[in-house]
Amino acid sequence: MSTQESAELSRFRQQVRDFIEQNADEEILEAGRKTTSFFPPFDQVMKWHRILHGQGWSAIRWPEEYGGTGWDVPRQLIFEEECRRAGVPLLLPQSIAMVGPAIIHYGTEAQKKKHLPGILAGEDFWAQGYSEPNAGSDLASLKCRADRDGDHYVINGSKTWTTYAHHANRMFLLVRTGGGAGKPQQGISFFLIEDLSDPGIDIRPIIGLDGVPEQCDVFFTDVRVPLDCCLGEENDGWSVAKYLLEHERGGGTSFATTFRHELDLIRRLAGRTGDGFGGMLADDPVFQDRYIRLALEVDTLEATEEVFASMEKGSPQSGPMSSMIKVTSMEAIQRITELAIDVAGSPSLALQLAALTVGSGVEPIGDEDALTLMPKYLNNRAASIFGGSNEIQRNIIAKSLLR
Amino acid sequence: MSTQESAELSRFRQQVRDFIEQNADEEILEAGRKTTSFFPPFDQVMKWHRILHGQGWSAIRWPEEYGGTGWDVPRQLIFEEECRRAGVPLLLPQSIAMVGPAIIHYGTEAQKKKHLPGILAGEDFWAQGYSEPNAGSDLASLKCRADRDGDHYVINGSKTWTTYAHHANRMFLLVRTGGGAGKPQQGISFFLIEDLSDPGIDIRPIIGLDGVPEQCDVFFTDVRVPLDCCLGEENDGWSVAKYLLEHERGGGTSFATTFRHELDLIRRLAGRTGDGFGGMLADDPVFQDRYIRLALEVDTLEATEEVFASMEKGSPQSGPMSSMIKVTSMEAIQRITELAIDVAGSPSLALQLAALTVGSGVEPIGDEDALTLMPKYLNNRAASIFGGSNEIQRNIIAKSLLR
Amino acid sequence: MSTLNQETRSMLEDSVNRFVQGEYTFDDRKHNLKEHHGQSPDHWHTFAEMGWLSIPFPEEQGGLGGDITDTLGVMKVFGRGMVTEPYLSVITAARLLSPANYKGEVAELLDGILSGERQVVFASEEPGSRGNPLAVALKAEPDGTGYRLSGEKIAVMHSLTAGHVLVSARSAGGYTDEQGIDLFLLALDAPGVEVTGYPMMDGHQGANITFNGVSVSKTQQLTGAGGAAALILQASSESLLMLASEAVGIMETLVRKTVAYTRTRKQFGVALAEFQVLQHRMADMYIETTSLANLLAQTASRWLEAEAPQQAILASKLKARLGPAARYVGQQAVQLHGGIGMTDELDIGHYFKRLTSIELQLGNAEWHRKRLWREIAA
Amino acid sequence: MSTLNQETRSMLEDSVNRFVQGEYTFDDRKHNLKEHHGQSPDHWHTFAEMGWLSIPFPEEQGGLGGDITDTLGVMKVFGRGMVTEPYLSVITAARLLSPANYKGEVAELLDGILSGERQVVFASEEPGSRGNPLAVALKAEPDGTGYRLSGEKIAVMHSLTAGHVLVSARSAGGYTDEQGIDLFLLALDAPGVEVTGYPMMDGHQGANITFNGVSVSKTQQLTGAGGAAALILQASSESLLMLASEAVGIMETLVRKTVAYTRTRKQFGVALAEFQVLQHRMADMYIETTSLANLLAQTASRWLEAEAPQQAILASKLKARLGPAARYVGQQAVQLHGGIGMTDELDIGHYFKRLTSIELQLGNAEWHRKRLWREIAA
Repeated sequence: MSTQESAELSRFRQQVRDFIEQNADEEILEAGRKTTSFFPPFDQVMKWHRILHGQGWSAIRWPEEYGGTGWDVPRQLIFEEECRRAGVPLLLPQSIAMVGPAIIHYGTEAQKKKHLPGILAGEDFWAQGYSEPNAGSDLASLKCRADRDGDHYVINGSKTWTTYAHHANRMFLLVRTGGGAGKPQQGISFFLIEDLSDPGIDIRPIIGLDGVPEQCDVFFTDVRVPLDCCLGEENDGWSVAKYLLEHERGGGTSFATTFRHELDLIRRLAGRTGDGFGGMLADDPVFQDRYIRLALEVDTLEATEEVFASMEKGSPQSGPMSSMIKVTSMEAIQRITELAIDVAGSPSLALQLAALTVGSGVEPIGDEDALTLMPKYLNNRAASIFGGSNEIQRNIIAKSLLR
Repeated sequence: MSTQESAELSRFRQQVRDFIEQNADEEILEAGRKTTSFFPPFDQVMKWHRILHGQGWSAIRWPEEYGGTGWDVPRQLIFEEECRRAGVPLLLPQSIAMVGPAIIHYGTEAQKKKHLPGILAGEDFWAQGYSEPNAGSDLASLKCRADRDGDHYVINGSKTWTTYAHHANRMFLLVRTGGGAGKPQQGISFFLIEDLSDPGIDIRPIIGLDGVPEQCDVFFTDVRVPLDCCLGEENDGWSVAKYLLEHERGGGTSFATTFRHELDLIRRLAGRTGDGFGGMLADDPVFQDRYIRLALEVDTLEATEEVFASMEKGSPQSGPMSSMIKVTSMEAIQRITELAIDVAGSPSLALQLAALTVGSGVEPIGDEDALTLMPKYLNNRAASIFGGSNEIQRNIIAKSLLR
Repeated sequence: MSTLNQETRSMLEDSVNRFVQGEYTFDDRKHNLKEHHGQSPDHWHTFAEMGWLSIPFPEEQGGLGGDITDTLGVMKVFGRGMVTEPYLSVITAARLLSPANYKGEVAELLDGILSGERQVVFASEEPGSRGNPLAVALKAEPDGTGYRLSGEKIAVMHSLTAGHVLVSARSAGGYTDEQGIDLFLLALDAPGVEVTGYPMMDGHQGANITFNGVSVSKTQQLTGAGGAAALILQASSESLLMLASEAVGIMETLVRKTVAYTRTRKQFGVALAEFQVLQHRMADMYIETTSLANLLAQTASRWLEAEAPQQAILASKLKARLGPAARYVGQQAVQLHGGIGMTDELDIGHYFKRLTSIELQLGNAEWHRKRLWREIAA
Repeated sequence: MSTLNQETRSMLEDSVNRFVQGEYTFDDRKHNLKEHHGQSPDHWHTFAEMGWLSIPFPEEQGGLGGDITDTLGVMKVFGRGMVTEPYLSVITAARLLSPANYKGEVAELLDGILSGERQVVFASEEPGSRGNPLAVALKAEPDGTGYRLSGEKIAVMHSLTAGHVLVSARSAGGYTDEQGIDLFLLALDAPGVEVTGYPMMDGHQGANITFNGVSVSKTQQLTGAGGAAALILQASSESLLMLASEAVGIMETLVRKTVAYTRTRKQFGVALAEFQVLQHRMADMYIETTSLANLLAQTASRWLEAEAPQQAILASKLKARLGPAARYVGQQAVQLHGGIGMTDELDIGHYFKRLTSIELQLGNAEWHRKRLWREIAA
């Protein structure tokens, strides 16, 4: 559903398209095709990050003064549409879309100078340390703590579900710095850790349902960090985390654009897949009905993203709508991946870790488009768990309705 | 899905079929066609009840000594299948399937002698008084009370959602007879009221979503009833109610047989209804898929009914499975009525109370098969509310799982 | 984006709000249904006086100079009040008379409509046509000076108080073909026109209309021969757009009322609102309602830039998304109210019935999904 | 009803239970996957020794004289243990060799199967055939003394340890025709047979097998020319029946484990089991599981009286109902376990993956619903 685009925007679109075509090499495109989660293969996505940085395009939503593009919303969307169209991987959100904006908003000049250039350039990758083994969606109950010792903090405890920590050189995390009294959210600080190679830090990858490590457990034993690693006020990390969360939901990538790409892929595959009675699945009205249902969910999600983008953050409506975006987008992608495996059928059951590895040169068994579908289905079961489970989001919505 | 039937059962089936054909007159068949809820039009269903009684077939699940047929389960099912096939109304459950079995199980000889013949013959109709204005699915919190005064009780309070009370001459109800201490279920008695024409009893029909009165509010003001109106022990009415409930679920009519009939009707209608593109809805694979989904739910329900029928009542499995039958059957019929209005489309929006009245002679607007579909859809919204809402049933199942 | 300025729109919406809150309470509505079949002449007079009937018509024809998206605020508030007056029917039909056909008798009729003295409705649906406005079987056979119309229209809304009807008929082409459809304007009491009226379960008035070889002249034909498809699609798209706004008004009301009810009603000694299962049910009611509202907002903002075929797609998307949303919200509002939600006495059941009616009118979600697939596959 | 007496069935089920609990713990399974691709020769030896391989074969052929429904207890317990050995594959394929074909080489092979020394599997599925066992495109072209086979089979289960394969091929008739299908028995190392094996995401072994003009003689043909449809449908129906029982075993396990987990795991200071939303989720897991179990029980009780086409319908009903049940229970088990349910370390995710695999094998629910409509519409 596209309406007329102004000549100026069309020129911009062409410029983006040309740049991608000239700069995204086969390895990067292969990584795009073999992306099976919200997080593309690490080496290739960082390589692409650095290429975009060369053009000044690595932070499309940052203010210009910090090295961002300064693009308006239509340009941001066009950029992402073209990225999806070309099939390049989307940049990892942890550095650019999460900790970066938080540093811009809460950081001291020194912190900004120290951290932003590496994020922008794709030299650093930041892991996110929120969840703990006994605090899943319940962040406020975290136990990892930092005690002051002279001009340092000493961190002890652990974090889990830390995406790509095994690839990261830096990490932002929530730690308990205050006493036990008051609300459990109080006394939490937001730390920036500069060096994950400290011997007190032990990073252990967790193998997921899809057979590959994406998340990690991270253990801290007497890890010393300087006092100025604290972003925002000590004991006020909860505010930083909340800011970051809302920023992430509203200002992040459009889910709708990404999901539409998945639907296209499924439709293509259905056009090549037999229905068991001599016809093709794409000609089956039952498939068509499911496809349109999901396409409509994606269109609706896009409308909600638009409404949310123009909404004042922190208003009474923005809270529940942010939760609603989480619920509807994650349920949409889960249902899309269900349609995908239903279309692919039994051929999607083959476990093909080698063929899925970028640069392995191993040919997939069966249709190449079907290669990623089962890993996506399995990986996306987490979509309704991580980042505040869908149950938590519905609690939040109900709470705001009943207020 | 029918397997081979023995010659003996086939003869029985033929006998039932012949009897119905010879005895169900046009008025009764019209009532069958114009049944839009679990409760057929009153006058005609009671007429049919009396005709069946003449043959000794009014109580197919009662023991022979009390005037029942003594049929085994296959014969009971065949009888019901043939009734559905012929389209005669199913007998009202309140007398035959609810209070009757309770009197047989808990009644004194005097109570049996006094009440069973009228129930059997269809001379009496018993209304059920359980719910109260502030105790929906929460029966134990009822407030209608009876105080002893010499050799009588004096009843004060009210009941609601009392089906067909405006047609009834008798009523069974739960009243509070004991003190306030202990569990709220304690101190409740099960009363049999012989005469609803008492001036202290005020019956007010409630118009439902479908525009007709089916339920009633019943108010009691200083209504005097003799002490022997109590079924079972005083203050132990909860046991009677529980017995009755389980009896009703397990021993009642097979939902599957009834629902299959509704699906047949929808399929016939779809075969005559255009799809807006020049074809017929019955040829649309999307319709077919929905139809088969529901047919499968009905088959599965039938399997569950079979398993439940052979299960020892009161066993650890029978409780949750009884709740499961309530949930799955009510959700199945709700989804069936949804398919029905989707097939019928906008013609089902006409309000046709006169055409729906048996014997009115008013012709329906549009397809006759479509006449009842919207009333059924609306009426069946209550299926997940009454008799212990589906939420309550899921609570019960969860409780038994977590025990 | 809309044509009227924000101030005018706000003023209009305020005036509708005052009307619904002041003169269209649930009891008023009951009375109106009993005494006037839900179509009180007094109310209609108010509609004209307040300018609501003039919103989407050119100023040179006595209108306010707005467009169809400017009526969405009215429809939303009408949803809250469950207004049964023929606003949508008359507006979308009258739009077909303006501006291209504004001359002679048509101009006179349109003037009468804007002043509230006359009404016109559009008869489009036929048995088995579902939501397809191009599935026209009603025959227009040329005879000498004009045509003879034969066939049946069903689910014609609000013809009770209308003097004229616009009717689609086929003079050429196969069933569902775009070419060969005509649109005729005729009096409802013309010879051979047989109207069977009936109340609908949502309080609105419907009718089936049979045309028994009705003679119409070429002057009653609104477009060139066989070329009415564009106008017909316009009426269908605009009706769907307005219906969606009414639905949003109803659904927002049901969410609000259900939340309020569960806070006061107790079961097992606890307010219903304390039960997490019901909380999540209400969260989902909110999600469905807000999803439709957001899609409607986006659709409205794109409406005026879109060509007719594009509007048809936008309208189908709205209706396809409306179906499951309306069904879920309506059903859950009843479920969470329990028995009382099943009664005629409480407003909840009436909102539910109106939503159900909206769902099924002009093609249900399933049908519109089929239409959408055909569009993207084409 | 089953052929074996209740006592024998109980004994068998007890022995399987002991095996799974004693020798097939989650750690044992991991080891078996790593060392033996999930198909340990020792385990297979046990299967033979305990008589499990002999259950549904006539006594005169060395079997226990049971029927396919007598294997359902074994399959259910195998579900609980997520057993990856080729039991289902070998049993259903071997049933095609017995009793009609029990002579000569076939008899020798069947003897070897019952004693656990040899294995045979059935290659039926082709690209795009979904669950339709009659959608056979693999060609059997007559040549002099026999046939030449050309084409591809996919998702062939457990050929890794098998010496022989039964393959369906078409010598006449159109795609999906019942007539014209043949069934050939051949060695997996026959010239022109090309096997591409792979592990599957559920730990089982699969393979695609290409036949490059493979020569087979008429003695390798299991039925009269073109008349193998009945046998092929039998293998398909029996496989579906056994799969359903395995699924029930898995689903019951997931309900039990999820209930147990939610009682101990706390969030916001409260056990997960205290949250009503999760309680209802578990109630629905119970309902889905019990529904399938009841349908399976009824199906099994009607199985032996049913003719082959009737069995195909019963099997399709089971698989069509299995789909949504397995998906719901598997997904919710993961969801209620939260992050830990997403890990390779915990058994929950592996049960989920096996259920997903069962769902997609031999035609998914959607396909079987289509098949059922064709049956009732015919």
